[in-house]
Amino acid sequence: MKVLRTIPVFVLLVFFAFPALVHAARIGDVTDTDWGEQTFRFLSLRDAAVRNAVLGSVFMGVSCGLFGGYVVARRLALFGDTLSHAVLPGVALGFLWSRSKDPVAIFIGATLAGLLGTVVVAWIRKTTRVKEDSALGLVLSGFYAVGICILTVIQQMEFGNQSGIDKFLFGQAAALSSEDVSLMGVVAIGALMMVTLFNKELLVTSFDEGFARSVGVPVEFIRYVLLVGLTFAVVTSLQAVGVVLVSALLITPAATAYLLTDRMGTLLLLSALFGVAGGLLGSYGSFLGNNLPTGPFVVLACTSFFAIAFFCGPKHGLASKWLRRRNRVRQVSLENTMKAAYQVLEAGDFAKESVTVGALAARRRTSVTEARREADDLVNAGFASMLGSDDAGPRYSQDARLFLTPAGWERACQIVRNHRLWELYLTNEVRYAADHVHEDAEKIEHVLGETVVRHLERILKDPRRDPHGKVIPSLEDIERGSGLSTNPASATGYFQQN
Amino acid sequence: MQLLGLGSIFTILFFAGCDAGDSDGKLVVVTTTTHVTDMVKFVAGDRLDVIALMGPGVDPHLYKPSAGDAATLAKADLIFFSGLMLEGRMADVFAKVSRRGTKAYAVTENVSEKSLLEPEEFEGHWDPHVWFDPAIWSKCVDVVSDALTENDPEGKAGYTERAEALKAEYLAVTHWAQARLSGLPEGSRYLVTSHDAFNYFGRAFGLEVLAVQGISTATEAGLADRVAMVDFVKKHGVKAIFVESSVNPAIIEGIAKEAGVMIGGELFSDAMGQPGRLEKGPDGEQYDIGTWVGMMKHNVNVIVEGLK
Amino acid sequence: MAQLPPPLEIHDLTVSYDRKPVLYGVDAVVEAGSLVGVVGPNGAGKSTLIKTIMGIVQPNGGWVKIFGQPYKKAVTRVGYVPQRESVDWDFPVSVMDVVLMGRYGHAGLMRRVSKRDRRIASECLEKVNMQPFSDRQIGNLSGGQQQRVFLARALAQESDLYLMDEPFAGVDAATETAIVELLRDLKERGKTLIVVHHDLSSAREYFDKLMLLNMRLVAYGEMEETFTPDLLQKTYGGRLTILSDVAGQAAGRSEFEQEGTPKL
Amino acid sequence: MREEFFPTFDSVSVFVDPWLSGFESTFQVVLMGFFVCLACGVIGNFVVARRLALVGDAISHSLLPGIAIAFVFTSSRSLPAMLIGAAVAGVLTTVLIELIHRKSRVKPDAAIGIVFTTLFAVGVVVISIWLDNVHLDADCVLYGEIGLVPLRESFILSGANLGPLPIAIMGAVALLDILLVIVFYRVLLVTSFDAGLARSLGMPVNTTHYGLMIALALTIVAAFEAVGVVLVVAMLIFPAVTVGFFFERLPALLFGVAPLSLAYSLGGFHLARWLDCSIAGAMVVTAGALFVVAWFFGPKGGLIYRSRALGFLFATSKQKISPQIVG
Repeated sequence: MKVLRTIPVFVLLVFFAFPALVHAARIGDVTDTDWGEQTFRFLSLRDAAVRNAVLGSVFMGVSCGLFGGYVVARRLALFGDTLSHAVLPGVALGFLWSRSKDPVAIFIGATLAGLLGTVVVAWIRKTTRVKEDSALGLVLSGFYAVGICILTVIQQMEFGNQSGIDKFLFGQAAALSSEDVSLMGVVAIGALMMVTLFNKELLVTSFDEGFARSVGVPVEFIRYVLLVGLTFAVVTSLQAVGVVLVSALLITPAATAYLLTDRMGTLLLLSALFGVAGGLLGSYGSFLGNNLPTGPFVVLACTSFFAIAFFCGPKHGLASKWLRRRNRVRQVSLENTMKAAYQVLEAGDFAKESVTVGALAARRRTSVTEARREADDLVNAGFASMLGSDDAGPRYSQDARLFLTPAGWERACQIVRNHRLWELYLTNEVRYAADHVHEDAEKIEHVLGETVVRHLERILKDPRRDPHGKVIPSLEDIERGSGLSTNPASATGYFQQN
Repeated sequence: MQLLGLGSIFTILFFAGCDAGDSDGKLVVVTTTTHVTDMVKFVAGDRLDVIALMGPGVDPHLYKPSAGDAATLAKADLIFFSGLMLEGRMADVFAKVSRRGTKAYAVTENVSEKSLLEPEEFEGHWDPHVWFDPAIWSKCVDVVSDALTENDPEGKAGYTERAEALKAEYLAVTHWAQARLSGLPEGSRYLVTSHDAFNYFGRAFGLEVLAVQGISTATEAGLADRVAMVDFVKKHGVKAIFVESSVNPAIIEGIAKEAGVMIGGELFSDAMGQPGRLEKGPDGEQYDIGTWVGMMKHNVNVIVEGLK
Repeated sequence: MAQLPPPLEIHDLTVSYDRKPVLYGVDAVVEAGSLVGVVGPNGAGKSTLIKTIMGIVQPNGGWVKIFGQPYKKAVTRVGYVPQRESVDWDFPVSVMDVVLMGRYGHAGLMRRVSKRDRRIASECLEKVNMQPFSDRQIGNLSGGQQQRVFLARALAQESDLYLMDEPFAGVDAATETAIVELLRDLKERGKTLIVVHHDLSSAREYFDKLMLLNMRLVAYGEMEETFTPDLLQKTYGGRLTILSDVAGQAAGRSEFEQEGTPKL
Repeated sequence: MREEFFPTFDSVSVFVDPWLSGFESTFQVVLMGFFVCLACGVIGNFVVARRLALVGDAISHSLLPGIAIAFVFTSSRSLPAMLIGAAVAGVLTTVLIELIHRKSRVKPDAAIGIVFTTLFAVGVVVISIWLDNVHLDADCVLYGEIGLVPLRESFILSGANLGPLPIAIMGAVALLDILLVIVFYRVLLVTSFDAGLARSLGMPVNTTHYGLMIALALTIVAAFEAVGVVLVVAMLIFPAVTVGFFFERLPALLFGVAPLSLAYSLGGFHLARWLDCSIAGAMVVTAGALFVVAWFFGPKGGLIYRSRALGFLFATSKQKISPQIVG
């Protein structure tokens, strides 16, 4: 279970982060911080940096969350990562053109390179059978290599100020300025507008392009609206918060939402929500102590949401799936025990109303201990009561007597009925050989619903006996048990067939 | 040719042991960072050709050799590099260089460990930005002149003479800088920058150095650190803070804005400026920012002008 | 009196991928109210024909007209049922969402889906017996159910001409019967249906007309005229040895689909 | 100092000189390039088929916590420690990716994104908190550089100097990858293209998946150490995709990688000599150029072959109907 490691690491970090280690000159090493004080200060929004981080989280959460929904559904999840590499030649050329680290020239260069990369991805996808991820990879590594070549040329040229240009474009979350935040606000509004205006078109083109075309949706136009919007969102976020945070905000919240919902609308909403929450939680976390990098904390906050959904999501979560499976197994085992009890009773022509655990064990072909355990399970589930020793050892259990409660009797009858009806159906209607139908019925008896059973009854014209000549318990048989007292010591023979 | 009949791949691999070598017999000397280049060029004088791998403004962390650089290295006789892992993997390669005929020297190899700064938790991982401490940097000159002498005994007199001259010049700059910086009021001797390259500088000239980020370029600043820095700047009445040539200035700009102080200017940290470009100091003196001396003067002037 | 233009008119249509011709000189006019099965061996260009009609694939020569107009102009009059494998079934949409997509052509761009659209969509689901599943995510359906959803979507388009790409592929017997009933019903209401079909043995029962395709149009016409050993032999070439048997009796399984060139 | 961006092209100095006046180092660089392209290309075929094309880039980010934690344990930046840390992190990355996309409905590309951003964030946090006074990042402690290969330590076998050690290691890795592919050819083929069928044939699908991913991670880390990121990330994708324009069957795809690797390596080297730029970068640019050539002229799905008219500009993605590799 290596996947578990990410969570403990995160938890560990949160725990061990706070005793600040001491060394010289980093600001975080020479100041003391206190949880409570910092929390209050964060919530008071007194510092411009905190205000920027909070607003930035909200805006980026919204825009990346919305774009992320489509990006993840369209298998373009690594688009952010791709663009962050593909802008490098643009950055280098912007520097060459302005001959200085002029932010405007570099930003323009980066945007143009990003757009070109986007167009090339779309082109490769359109004209070849290369898959999305490979197309992204081609652009990522190809463009990046061009950038590296230009940089190695630049480093030989006489500028004297080219150091750090490959990192120059990339900001970090803690360095957000109010200009960055307003730019992010614009992008977030753009994303919201895009989603509301082209909601239907984006949905249908993402799901089924051929069909979209057939109903006259301008597929190409929609594709470029999405990709160009995305490019702009990624490049602006890149220069504000850096590569990894952009990739993470684009993917992780949307993937988390994808685990929780089956509807696109809900997915977009949840994704934006998780993005915002991750941003806020991460910023807050990194504000609590010294030397806690903000961007990575936001990433980890988003991942922890994902991990929770991955394990505990109600529908697709690992733990939920496991629980459901376990319940299922338990239920089948209970039903099999009840069926065995019924069959023992039936073998005795319903002369007795109780079953010994020994007989049950013989019927189920298990050990007495095992049968006793199963019988106890039945008792605990309220389907039976037991008369006999409390000692669960085999010697005492052998003769312990098990009485089905009315609920247990009803369920047992239903299961046997399902089983025999299905056998009859397979032999009469599907023309299976009578000796081949048992296996199949063993499985299906547990899952046949009310409607299917009614349907089978109609097809088979309310049969009384199964292919092996055994009586199929009817509704009356079920009712026979319902008026009973649960006192195991009372009358005898009331299950007797007439 | 040193070939034995081993696998055919390996046969081809080493088919060539016989490089033509340089015909004129002059030693080929290759240097890495701008600081080392400046030093080696001065000591070597006209006697040797010195080829620099990293041009002005090239950050040693991010330098990538071009095909030409690779060819230069392949025929190098002597390689001078900064050492202390400043050049990352490349320093590692140089330290183990095993090709026949190539010798590599870290200029910092004889610096005593005691004079180096190291983090408390991790011994032996010294701060590599030693050129900001003139005392240490002077010792490095000896490494260069000794190495040159060893490989070119005939030039010994010249090397020793120029090395002494260089050290004298370093000393002069040190005195000048101390005088300049001592003019700063006691309470305002804080050097606030984005990353942690100025520890030696602070130690040598009595400034308290504070950075938002650590030495490693992989770190990121935190929100709390940024706010704490703003508080610090306000509390101590720091007049100016400084950006560095090789780090994105956004965070320092943000802090300056919030704390209401000015950006004192751009400091040279891991690389120097373009050789031959002259800058005029506030006292009217002209210096070449492509040399160590000019770089120091630039930094000192920027700091003093900002903080006074 | 000017005659109404036919629902589908194909003239000298030629399409090629990678320089390999896939369709060559196909000429056909489909009259209103026809229920046409398109059959032919694998790689004969059946799907390509549908895609070319819809303008997804550009022809190298020839033209297609729908109700006398190019496809773009007649978009709302055409309903399309793509192959089931063509979409990502994990996509986060419900059955209802998919059927509502059929209304997009009518709703017009930028307009919201109306109550009426919803009602129509839910009626269409009713027709294919999928109403109880309308909130399910589409991945949680069986193959037959998925195909029914696609049919409901096509119904919701309220078109006059339907193009269906292998609607019977991988569906259960019940769905197959339901689809056939639906096709008949649509035909009764004067719609035109063109259905790509892979099983020659059932083609005879399901359709009124047959389009025999193998790169070229071998034959097109009423079932009696086209379902002949001669023409089938021509369509399937030498691949089918027991051809006369198949032509003779419509029942039984044909195995020739296993053979043939890789599907394009 | 350099003034012009494109130096004048002189065929003698670009093509002849490197082989005459520096044969040994030229040969070693080209051979190293060839080995890296070959190792990555062979394994890249499966990576591309499994829609994990960007796994190389993912690992380049996600090995940061590996080297950070290795440093915490060993207090050393020595190569073996860093390599072990990186290899562990690389394997962890690929295993987590497999786990997430198999155990949930999250697609492989999103799984890659989640895993690498998370691991990278963990790395940055570890370094920021504990190691911020040590100069530690993958660029400075792990990534090699192809141009420096001739200067690397020698591989000495029974007294004979067999040239730089990294070349020998990379050659061995390439050989090992090829051997693995040959030995497990059938299993890899079936599990990559039809996991359901593989399972029904009783093939160890899970083991194969994880085994392939581990081999992939180790190859990538070894190649990072030898030549750095740029070349490795690209070579996992370019050869496989480019060959796909010429062949459609897996054996042909695998064989096609070798000549391409040679072309990339030689072409890139000389391009770098001409432009005097990064050798690894130039090799990738060569690969990009060859990809564009294949894109236009490749007999299988190239634009020219696709349609005689210029219909390709209007054609759609629905056209790519045949599977990438017909198994």
